[in-house]
Parts: sequence; C-alpha cells; structure tokens
Amino acid sequence: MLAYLIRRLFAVVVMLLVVTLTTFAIFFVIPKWAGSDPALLFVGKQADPAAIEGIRQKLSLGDPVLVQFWHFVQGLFVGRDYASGTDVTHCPAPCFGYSFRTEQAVWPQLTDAMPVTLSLAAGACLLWLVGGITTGVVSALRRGTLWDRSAMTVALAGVSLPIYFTGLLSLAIFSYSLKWVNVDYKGLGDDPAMWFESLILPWITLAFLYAAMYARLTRATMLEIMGEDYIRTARAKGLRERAVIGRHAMRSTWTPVLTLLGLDLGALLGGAVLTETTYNLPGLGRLAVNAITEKDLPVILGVTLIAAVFIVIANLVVDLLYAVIDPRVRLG
Amino acid sequence: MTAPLHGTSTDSDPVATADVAADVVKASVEGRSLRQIAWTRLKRDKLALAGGIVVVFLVLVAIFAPLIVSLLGHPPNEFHQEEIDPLFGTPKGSMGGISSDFLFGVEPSNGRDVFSRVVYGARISLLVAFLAAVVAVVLGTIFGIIAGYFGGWVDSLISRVMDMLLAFPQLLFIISLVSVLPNDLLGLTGSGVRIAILVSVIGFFGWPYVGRIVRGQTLSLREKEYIEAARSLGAGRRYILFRELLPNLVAPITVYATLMIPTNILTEAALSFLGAGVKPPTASWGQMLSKAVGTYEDDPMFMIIPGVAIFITVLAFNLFGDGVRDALDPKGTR
Amino acid sequence: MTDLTKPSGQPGNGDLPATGTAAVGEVAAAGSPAPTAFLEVRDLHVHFPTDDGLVKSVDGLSFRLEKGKTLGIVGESGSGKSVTSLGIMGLHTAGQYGRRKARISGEIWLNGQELLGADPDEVRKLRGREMSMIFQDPLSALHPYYTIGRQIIEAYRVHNEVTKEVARKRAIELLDRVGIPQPDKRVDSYPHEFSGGMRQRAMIAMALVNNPELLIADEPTTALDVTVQAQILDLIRDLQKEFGSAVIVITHDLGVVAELADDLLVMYGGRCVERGPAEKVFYEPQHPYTWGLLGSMPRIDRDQTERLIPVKGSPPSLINVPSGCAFHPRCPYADVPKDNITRTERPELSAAGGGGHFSACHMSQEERTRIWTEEIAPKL
Amino acid sequence: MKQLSRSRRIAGAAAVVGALLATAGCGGGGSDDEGSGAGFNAAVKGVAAKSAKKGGTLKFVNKQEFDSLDPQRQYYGFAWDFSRFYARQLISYAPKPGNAANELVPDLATSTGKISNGGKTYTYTLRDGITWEDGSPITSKDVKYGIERIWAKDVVSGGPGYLRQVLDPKGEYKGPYKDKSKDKLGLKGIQTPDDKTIVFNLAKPNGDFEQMLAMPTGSPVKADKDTGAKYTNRPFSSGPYKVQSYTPGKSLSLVRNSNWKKASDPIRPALPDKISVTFNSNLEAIDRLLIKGDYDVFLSATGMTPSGRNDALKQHKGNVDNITTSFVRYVDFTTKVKPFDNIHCRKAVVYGTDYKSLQTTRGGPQAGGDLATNMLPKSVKGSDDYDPYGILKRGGKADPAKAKDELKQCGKPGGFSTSIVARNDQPAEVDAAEALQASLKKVGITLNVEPIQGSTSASITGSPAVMKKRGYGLSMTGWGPDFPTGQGFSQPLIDGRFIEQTGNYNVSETNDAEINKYFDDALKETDPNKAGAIYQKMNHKVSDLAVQMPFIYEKNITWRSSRLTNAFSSAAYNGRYDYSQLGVVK
Repeated sequence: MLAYLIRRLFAVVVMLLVVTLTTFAIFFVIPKWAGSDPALLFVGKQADPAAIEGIRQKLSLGDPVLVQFWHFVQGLFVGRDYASGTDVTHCPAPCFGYSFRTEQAVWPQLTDAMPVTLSLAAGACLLWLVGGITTGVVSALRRGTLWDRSAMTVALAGVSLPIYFTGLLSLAIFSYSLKWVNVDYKGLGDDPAMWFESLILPWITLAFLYAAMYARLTRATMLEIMGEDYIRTARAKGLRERAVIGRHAMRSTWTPVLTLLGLDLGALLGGAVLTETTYNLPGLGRLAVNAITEKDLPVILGVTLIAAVFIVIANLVVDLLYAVIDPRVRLG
Repeated sequence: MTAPLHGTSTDSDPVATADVAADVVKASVEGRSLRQIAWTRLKRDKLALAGGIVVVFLVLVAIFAPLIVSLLGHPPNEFHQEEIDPLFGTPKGSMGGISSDFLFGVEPSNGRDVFSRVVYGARISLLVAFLAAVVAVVLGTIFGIIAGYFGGWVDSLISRVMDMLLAFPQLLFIISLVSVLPNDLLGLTGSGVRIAILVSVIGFFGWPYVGRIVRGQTLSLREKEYIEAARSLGAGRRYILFRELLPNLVAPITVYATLMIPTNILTEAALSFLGAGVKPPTASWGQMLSKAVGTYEDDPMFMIIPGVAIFITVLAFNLFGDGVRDALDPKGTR
Repeated sequence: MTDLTKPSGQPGNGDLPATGTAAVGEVAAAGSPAPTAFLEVRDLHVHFPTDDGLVKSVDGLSFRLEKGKTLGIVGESGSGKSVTSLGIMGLHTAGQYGRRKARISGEIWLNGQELLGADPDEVRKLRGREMSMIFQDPLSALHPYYTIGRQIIEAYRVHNEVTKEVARKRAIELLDRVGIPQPDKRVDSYPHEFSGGMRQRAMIAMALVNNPELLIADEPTTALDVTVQAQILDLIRDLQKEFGSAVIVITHDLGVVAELADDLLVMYGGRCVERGPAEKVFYEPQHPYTWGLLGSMPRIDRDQTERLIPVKGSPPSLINVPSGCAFHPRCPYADVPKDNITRTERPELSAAGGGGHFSACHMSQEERTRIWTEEIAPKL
Repeated sequence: MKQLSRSRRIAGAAAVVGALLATAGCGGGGSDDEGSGAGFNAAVKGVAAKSAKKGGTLKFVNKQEFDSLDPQRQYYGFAWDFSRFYARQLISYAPKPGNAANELVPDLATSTGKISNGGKTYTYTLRDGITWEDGSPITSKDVKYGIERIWAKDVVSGGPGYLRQVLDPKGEYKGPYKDKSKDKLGLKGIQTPDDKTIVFNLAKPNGDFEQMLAMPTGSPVKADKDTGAKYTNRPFSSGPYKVQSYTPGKSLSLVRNSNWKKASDPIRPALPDKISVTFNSNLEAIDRLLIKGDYDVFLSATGMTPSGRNDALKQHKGNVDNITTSFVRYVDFTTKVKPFDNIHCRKAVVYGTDYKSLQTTRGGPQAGGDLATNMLPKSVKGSDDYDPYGILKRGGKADPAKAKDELKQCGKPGGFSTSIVARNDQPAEVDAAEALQASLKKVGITLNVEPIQGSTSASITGSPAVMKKRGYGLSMTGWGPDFPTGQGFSQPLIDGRFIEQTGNYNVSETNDAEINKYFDDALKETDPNKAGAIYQKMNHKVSDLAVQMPFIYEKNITWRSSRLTNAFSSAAYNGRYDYSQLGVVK
C-alpha cells in the first residue's frame, strides 16, 4: 500500500512536470520557432525597444526556458522572490507567480475561481451520476419497452447536443424569456440561495450531456451483467429478483462507471470551460480562456496545473475506489 | 498499476464457456462471415439506417455545397445588408429574416445567407472530424499494436503516455496551441492552416482512446492459437502484425472510428465557439453560434439554426455508429 | 403428442433394481397424472425467438430420475443439454429482458409438483433449497466482489430465517465438508483468491448448503485441470451418497460421467438420440453419434499421442434443423438405411437391446450391432 | 414601421422557441417612452440632470480590468478619466461638456504654465491648501518625484512616455529607484527651487507640453509612500477620494478623502460619498444590470451590446446617450507590401470599399458612427470635412468604375490579391474586414482575412518586417488620441521618424518629408489654433496619399442611469462622461 502510494505520487509528479513543461513550451518555444519574440506578447501600447527589454528583464524571458521552468517549480514548493525596483516581494509557496497583465498574484485568482468550478463540477457530477445510472438501470430492466426506447432516444440526443447550444437555449428560454431563474453567480458563502439558483441551469446543462452518456453506459453494462454467470448463480440460489439486481448486478455496474468517470474528469474541465463561458461563471475555465486570449502565461500555467492536479487526484480516488469495489484489484 | 478488471476466464474451450444467448446466436448464424452478419443486422436496425442515410445526405451536401448554394442560396460570403435593420443590426424580416430568398434567414449585421453558410459549414465540420478520426485511428492503431504486441517496457512506455494524454486538460491545451501557432505554416495559408492544426490536435488527443482498445485487442489476440500457430510456423513479425492481427482489429477500429467522428464534430464546433476554429470568413457552425451569443435575445433563429445543424449531424453519426457497433458486436447486446 | 417409448419392463418407481436402469425408463405422456418418480421431464420444448428465426434448443425431451441416482446428459455444445437444466431450474429466461422471451412447454415434475405451470415465486423458493445447480466455470459463476462466505451465507439465509452467525457457521461447516482447508479462514476469502478446484468445491458447498434433493452439475469439471477434475467428481459422488440427492451431470465429455452416472442420456440437436443405463450406453452404444462421442473421448488406457477421432462436421443449426435424422449430414452411415429415409423421416426413440436402452436411429438393430462390433469398437 | 417589424420578428421567433413568447409581447411597444431618464442624448447636448447634491454611492461596472491604478502606469482612457478621483495634476482638462473640455485649466497649479526661453521652459506655482490623504501638503518635489517614476521603465511600465521624450530625449536619467542622489530627485529636466515652484526645461519646444503634463503621468507621488510595482494596489491619494479596497477583477471601492479640501480644488465637485467599481466579464450581463438599475455607468463606455442596445433604445430611450468618441476606425495600407507601394492600387481599394457596409457591421450610424472622410476626428483642432474621394457624396457606397480605373493605372486591371489583419478579440474588426472583403471582391480584389490576437498585435502589425514577410497589405484598426491635438493623434501614425522595428504604430510606414515638416512646424506653435491650421494641411496630405483609409468616426450607445446627475460627454475623455463631475440622487 505504501509502495503503491509512493509510486502513484511519483507518477503524479511526473505528470505535473510534463503538463507544466508542455505549457511552457507552447508559450515560449513555439512563438520563438514561429519567429516572434515572446516579450512582444506582453509589452503594452508603447513598445519601444527599451520597454521590450524592460519586459524581458522583468519576466526573466532572457533566461533559457529550462531555467525559467526551474524557477517556476522552485516557486511552487519554496516560494520565490521578485525584485520590483524598490524592494523585493516574496511570493510564498505555492507561488504561481504574478499575472503578466494585471500584476496580481495568480494563486488568489485561482483560489477565487476554484470554488465556482468545483460547485459546478460537483453539482453536475452528482446530478448526472444519479440521473444517468437510474435511467440506465431502469432502461436495461425494461429493455425494449417504450420507456427504454424513449429514454435511450433522449440520451442519444443528449450526447449529440453541444453544451453551449443547450446552454444558450436554456438561457434564452428560462432566464431571459420566462425569467424563472437568475443566472448571476454568487458564492455559496455569500448567498446560498442565489448560489443555488444561479447554478441550476449550468448544472442541468452540463449534467445532461454526461447523464446521457452514463445512462447509455449503465444500460449496456447492466444488460451485459444480467447475462453474467454469477447473476445466474444468484438466481439459482433462489434470490428474489430485487436482491439479484440490487445486491449482485448493481455492485458490478460501478466498475465501468468509475472507469468512465476517471476519463471524464479529464474532459470535465473542457465542459466547464464551455459552460462557464456560456453562463458567465467566474470559474477556472473562464479564467483560463481569458488568460489564453491575453497570453497571460502565469495564469494559464496556474489553471492547467490546478486542473492537472485535480485530474490526477480524482484519478487516484477513482483507483482507490476500484479497490474498494472490486476486491480483485490490488493496489501495488 | 492496477490488476486487470475483468480476469479473462479460461479460454480452453471457448464453445463450452459461452453463455446461453451466445450459444444460440452462434449456432444460428453458423457459416456466415462477420461482415455478412453485420450487414444483415444493420439493415434491420431502422434507427441506424436512418442515421446512415442522414450521414450520406450530409456528406453529399458537403461535397456538392457549391452546387446546392448556387441553386438555393447566395454566395456564403456575400453581404446583404439591405436585409439588416441598420439601427439594431438584426435582420429586418421575421424569424431571423427567413424568406423564400433566404431559406434560413440572414446573419445579423452583415446579412450573409445563413443557408449557404450552414451548407458550407458542413464541409468544415465533416472534413475536420473525418480527418482527425483518421489521424487518431492511424496513430492509435500503430501505437496500440506496438504496445500490445511487443509488451515489456515498450508497452509500459506507450501505456503511460496514453494515460497521461487522457488526463491532460485537453481543451485548454488545444486553445493555447491554436492561439500561439502562426497563421502560415509549412507552406499552408488561410483556412488551410487552421484546418491542418485542428485536424492534428484533435487527432492527436484522440489517439489514446483508439490506442487503448487496439492494445487490449492485440494483447488478447496475441495469445490466440492462430497467432501462436503462425509464430510456430516461423512467420515474421511483420507478417503476423499485418496479415494476422490487423484484419482482426478492423471491426473494433471501425466501430471506434465511426463513434469518434461525432465527438470530433463537437470538439471542432467547441473550438470554433471559443474562437480557435477556422478563420473567417470561412463558415463554421461553432463560429456562427459564437456570434449568436451576442444577438440571440433578439435573433434566436441565428442561434437555433447552426445549433440544430450540429445536433442533427452528431445525432446521425451517433445513431449510425451505434448501429455499426451493435452489428459488429459478437455478443449482440441489443 | 411426441414419441413415447414403450415400457420395457422396468417400472418407474423408487425401488431400484440392481441394474440401476430404472432412472431412465418410460415416461408418461404430457398431461398424464403426477408421476411417482422424483423428477420427471415430459416433452420439454424450449424455443428462443431470435432475429434470425426460432431457435429450438430443446425440442421434445422426456426423462425421469430417482433420488440417490445420477443421470448423465451428454452432447456437444448447442445440443440443448444446458438449456434443459436451466429449464428445470426455471432459469431459461434469466437475463432476458424485453420482447423476445424464451418459450417453454411440456411438464417438469419435481417431487410431485409441476414446475412449468407453477407460480414463478414458488419455483424461486424451490431453487437453491429443493434443487440447486453447480456451474461449469466457478470463476465466473461466483460474484467476484463478494467473499465466498458471504455468498454461501446469502444462499442459506434466503431459505432459512437464521442469524448471520448461524449461517456463517453453516458455511464453514460446508466448506470443511467439501474439503477446503482452514475453512474458518477461507470463508472470508474472495473467489479470485481460490484455486480453480477450490472454487468449484466452494460452489458445491454453496449448492449443498440447503440439502437439496436435486443437484444439477452443468459441466462441473470442464474448466478444471485433469487432476482436479477427478477430485471434484469424487466429491460429487461422495456427497451424493451422503445427502442422497438425485444428481444430473451435464457434460460434453463422456469420460466425466463414465464412472459417475447410473444412466446416460445423449442429446443431439435438441433431442434425445440415445439413453439407457450407463454401462449399456458405454459398451453397447446404439447410435452413430454416441460412437462418435466415444471415439473422441481420451482414455487413460490409450496412448495419449494417438489422434482422437472427432465427430466430423459441425453441430446442426437449431433454426433449420436438418430434415429427417438431424444427424444425417454428419453420419458416415446415413446411406445404410434404404430409400433415403434418413433424410426424409425423423427417427423415433425406440428400445434398443433391452434393459431400458433406447436409441433414435433408422438403422436396424443388427446393422448397428455389426458396425459397432466390427468397425468402431476395435479402433477404440 | 420599426415597431411592426419588431413585433413580427418576436412573434416569429416565438413560434420556434415557444417559451420566448411569454415575455416578448410586453417588449414590443413604446419606443417613444423616454422612461425616467433625463432624455435621449441629454448628456451629449449639455449637462444631464444638473445638480450639486452630495451623497450616495456612484456605481460603475466594467468588463475590462484597470491596466493599473498607478497614475504613472495608466494608459487606458477610462482609467485616465477615473484617476481624477484620487490623483491630481498641475493642470487638467476643463470640466465642460463636449469639445470645450479640451481646454486646459489649472488644478494643483495656480495657473497654466508660464512659458519662457523660446517655449522651452514652463514654470508653475502650486496652490495653497493642497494635501495628501494623510494631511501632509503636496509639494513641488512630490510632483517631480511622481513624474520621475516614468523613467523607471522596468518597474513603472505601461504608461505613456511623452514626458520622458520631451524632458530627457537621450534617456540619461535612469529613474528614481536607481537615482544616486539623496532625495532621489536627480532628473535634470525639472527643477524645484522651492516647495511651491516647479520648473520644466524642455530639450526643444513642444506646443503640446501642457497636454502631456495633464495626463495622469504628471501626478505627484509622495516618495515615502511609493511602493514601486505595488503602488497600483493602493495609490496614495491627492484627490477627493481614496482607495478603500481593491480586488482586481472583482471590485474597487473609493471613499472620501477627509483631508482633501474643496477650496483647493477648482475642478472636482466630489458629489458622491462613495464610488464603487464592479467587474463583470459578460457584456450582455453588464447591459442587463445597467438597465435593471444595479449600476449607474459602464466605466469603459465602449458602447452597449446589440441586445442591450435594442432594449435600451426601445424602452428606455431617455437613459441613452449617443456619444461621439475621438476614435477613428480605419484601415492602414502597408506601403512596403506590394502592390500598395503604388498609390493607384491604394486608391482602387479606397474607391472599391463600401463604407456603408463597414459602417453597418460596426453597428450603423448610431452605434457604429458617422461615415469618415479623413483621418482627423472632430475633437482635434485642424479637422474639417475634406473628402477628396467623394465618399459622403456617394452616401458611402463604393465607386466600382473609379476603382477599376485606378486598378488599370496601377497596372493590375484584373485586380490582385492581398491580406488584411484584424484583431479577433475585437469581433467588430473581423466583421468589418469581412465586409471589406465582400465589397472589394466586386472590383476584383481578393482579400484574405487574417485574424490575430489583440495581444499579439505588437509583434505583428507592430513589426514592419513581419508585415512584409507575411504580405499583410492591409490592417484593420482604430485609433484615439492620447491628447486632443494633431501631435497626440497623428504623429505616431504618420510621422516617418516614428517608424519602429518593433511596437510600430506607423503601420503604413509613411515617411513623407512634407508631412514630417508639418509636425515640426506645428510643435513650435504654442497657439493651438495656429497649430491646428498646420495639422489641417498635414491631414489633407495624408488623405491625398491614400495611405490610410478611415471609414467611421466612432459613436457609442451609452447607458446613463436615472440616478446619475451632472453627466456630460467630455471630448477630453473620448466622449465618456467626465467622471469627476458625476453625482447620484439617493
């Protein structure tokens, strides 16, 4: 178990290094290769050579990429000092540096945006797991019936709808025309009722897509499991159908659902980017998109790293859950 | 890292281990090739057929876009600002300016023919989705087979890379990449560059999905008797790979490729929506939706039409892909 | 309704003569009054509607079995033997949802109770208590996520209102009985932590936990090593003696039932082609298909390197069963009977050689005896 | 007529999205309803809701972040307008509506500068009673220190460098942080003989020097309160308000500076008790909240979104101002990229362009702006209606015949192909580029639209080498003056000596001796009107050369809340309201 955790942690560190390095490469190596000076991306309106040189020094763009990378990693773990003319600013660990555009520390921006994305993701995740699995199980058990066919048609439509389209459509209908819900985001701590109200549509929009996928997966899995030998054994024991499904079949559907969940967590940020853009939620996804258009590397690095950390942790949790659900899985 | 989830049951007597349903099906379809069986099943699946027909229709629309537009529409980049209310920038006519002249109405502010742009948008969507699927399938197949066939450290390396790619915040990377890549690249200019970039990045992030499946299949096929037999007869690696393994991978790869296209369409549209798609004035559905964000309260049709176009296309591919999968699935879960 | 063999002198009662042939004797027609035999299957049909047509997995099967006796059902895969056992258990529709349900007809009498017409919940209550089943692949037949103990306890508590502790004791007791070392520890192990033979022992323990009167073993040793196979077969035999249950052993391997079964029933294409006391069927087989099965059976007394003689061709389609004798396309002697009768007329099950031995073949008894003694037996 | 089409459109849409019908019905009518506002264009025609009433909270909302709160580092127009709440200068713009605002009036100084030494020396005397937020007096040394900060380009970056160029063109001074002198006041161009007097010595005369001094870069900074790069988070106030809290990207709030004395300040009435800025990244949401009444002013005043515009004009016209900004939207010809080295090819584009179409894509005459005929905006002295290509005469339509004729003279009778760059974070620019593409196609000129990220424009349009290498012949852009004179508007764009290898704004790479000379002559003039006459000639020359193709003088539809008092559009602040004058009813 300990050896397993150490190995996993090592993999996590490698993963995060690769993500960081790739992001660095995208913003420093590619522009250079394409023949433009990264410093020019960050210089303001008056881009005389002196100002560009100033920027280059300030952002230590003169250093080799690997050195900059090393400073960044150092900052994450032990903090970092920035000379700012008059005095030295210490940026405590975890130091993600300062935004190139607003000169504000990145870490507080991330911690501000994180609860929004987590609220969105957690609520939607709960909604789609409950909705998707229930629909899938019921459909499998009523295979071929009108219920099954309508549920599966809706599910197929669900996986075929772009989030931003359903988002815009539901905004147009429920928020602007019917004025049922207000979508101006408030933090959970500030105004719980408003928090809930503003997230209803985003939750449903995001969850609808995933619920459809999970319903389809659960249905297929359930059908497969119901044909498994051990289900036949359970019946041969004389168990009631409810126990067969509830105790024997349901337990097994969790494994593929978890597998998919592990994969989806990687893609979830993508969904969050689109949902946050559509609903104007001040979360990590929107922060990232804005930072990308502004070429604000420290912020982009921060978001991608946070996202990667989140994904890696979620995957670790998924793997641990595997072991809880399936005794055959050995951590090691 | 983790033990295989579904321990392979003893394969000593595959006939005897099959369950009742498989027994029945096996017995009943004896003697027909997989392709024939698949075709028979596919023909019976009405929804899949309908999906297939829509797919064919959309492909034809994309191919003959210039002809269709010349018959039913206006050139996609032609402005018709006489159709636009100069004060508000929205179409003068009702329903987003839908009329016999403009079948799907006109675009706000510039009055371009939405019908023509939707038709031309199909080209971009399908082209990018299809080519990206090809890239993903080619890469996935190559690396999947290499990993599965050679095993050992090669397998570990490729598997780790696949795990890592799957855990990447992909969308962010793609937008970042598109935002820094120059507008002219390797001799390509204009929308060609963007299409090439979109195809490469979507395809690149898609290959691990194919790779995992191919690796798994290769692993299990590798142990199969006929491969053993071929090996014992002294067949070369290349022979085994291309003559024995590849034909058996065709079915799963086909299924995955068909199901990947709709995902790619959605990704392309999402990227265009976020401003990382093809360059204007090239028409693309995602871009139309992105533009509709500013005007949908006053001109909802301009949002609905491209949205529905994406929806129908993706749905058709999904229906068709599902049908193909069910038809090729030996267990026939449907 | 169907072909019913004439009584051949062996009354179908529980008082069994030393020959041990009583288990398979004549069977009353469907609709007749309740039989006296412990288990009697009358004119069983199990059909599965599929996209490609109606699959007739079992098409008119009848047999009977007494307590304390063992019946072996032998045939290739797809011959309908497994479906038969599932039909008895009432599990032929298991895992099937939606429009296309299996169709079953005929009668199954267990201990004086007809099962096919009974309330499904009544049948459920019988399952696991009166009749239980051992499946061929214990790895897939045991739930991978639950401990062995939990699965046995569950089987016990469905039918007995006892505390978990009592059930657990019972589980340990049975694990001990089926020869699992350190049962009090192993009871908390998961299936994958057991070896194949141990798993099958556990499976047997689970099947016997409620002292069933009928035990169906469907290919109980197929998934096991040869050495383990023998141990399991010994175990089944010992347990049968101890519990006095009736046992049906289903297998494609005649070797498995050679020593275990009192009677044998050979199935082909959903029908019975030969049945009778085990030694009769073994030493005086009356059907070319049985000859084929014997020929393909590995024997310890034979040189292992010798090539087996398999039955040529593949099992018949159960949708379009060959006309006449279903076996004729694979039968080397299909042209022995005159007038192409093997291709036009279905042979009925008829007494062959007496002693409760029946066979469904157009060849005359003389022809069959000649071919067996002259052509087949010497090669075996 | 408009009403009819509106209701028809809504009814039609509702047939598709049934639910949209529910509320659309009540939105259909009443475009004449002036609502509770002070009337359409009230703040353009004069002062809307004149009042001297104090109190209340003035609530701004904005999408864009401040580039900085540090007065020496601000370059965004709205930031300059806003900074007058907490930063004062020696002289500033007159708090008067319209173009009258371009007049410079004393602020910290007792009068505008005393010019001597052939226009090279400017002397100011500081007012009595001017104080910092801690109550200490503002001295001439504070003013000098503040201005010195812009020499520290590595720390105090971002702001305009005009003062640096006129006071120390050789860049000898290295900024206060590297200043070896004890009081850190080593800049030779400024002398502070006593705490009340400050003397500026220019390297050579520049008639616009006071304009430069009026920018926030001329604000005083108290040396012991200077926190370098972090000054942006909490600038030390010299004005009537001080920063109470600032969370970038979220909110900013200012409260009264109790040490500011009304008597010492001729400009600021300081009506509200509190000023807040809330950031919201969604323009549609901003419009909605403004109309709802949650906020009073859209800080950057870049105009309402199409949907907000619709609602506002139809239902609350009395709260709408149609302001004219000092922005000109135009297309640069890269004269070093073929075939635009040939004036006839440039003229072919000028004649082939459908200006009306470009205007419509930018929002039409109200939300987009008036058709432009030459580069100088109306708020700049020297502007006139010079229209050598007869654009207005044709109603903004293209003149294909003349375009073809010019093509022939250029030696490209069959037309040619070129590329236009447009910034994609400014959607209207890409739209306008597409409109240009569509109209030029009709005369045989094929245009490729190359969208670029706004943040990368410095490395693309700002680099002549890149423009040439990639063959970008045209560049869709816009320009507003840093200060409202020909120098402040035109010199970076058209003076040949301003061509830079990076960060270039003379994208057309025009280097015309005559134009350059006009600038030299005008700079020597201290009389704005005489300078204006010279700029007029310069502007005509630019038009004749056809190196830039303006198409609109920008106008915006701006929301003015019903709570707002003393609102008027100020030419000095790009048509925005003079924020320092605003008040609110409670």
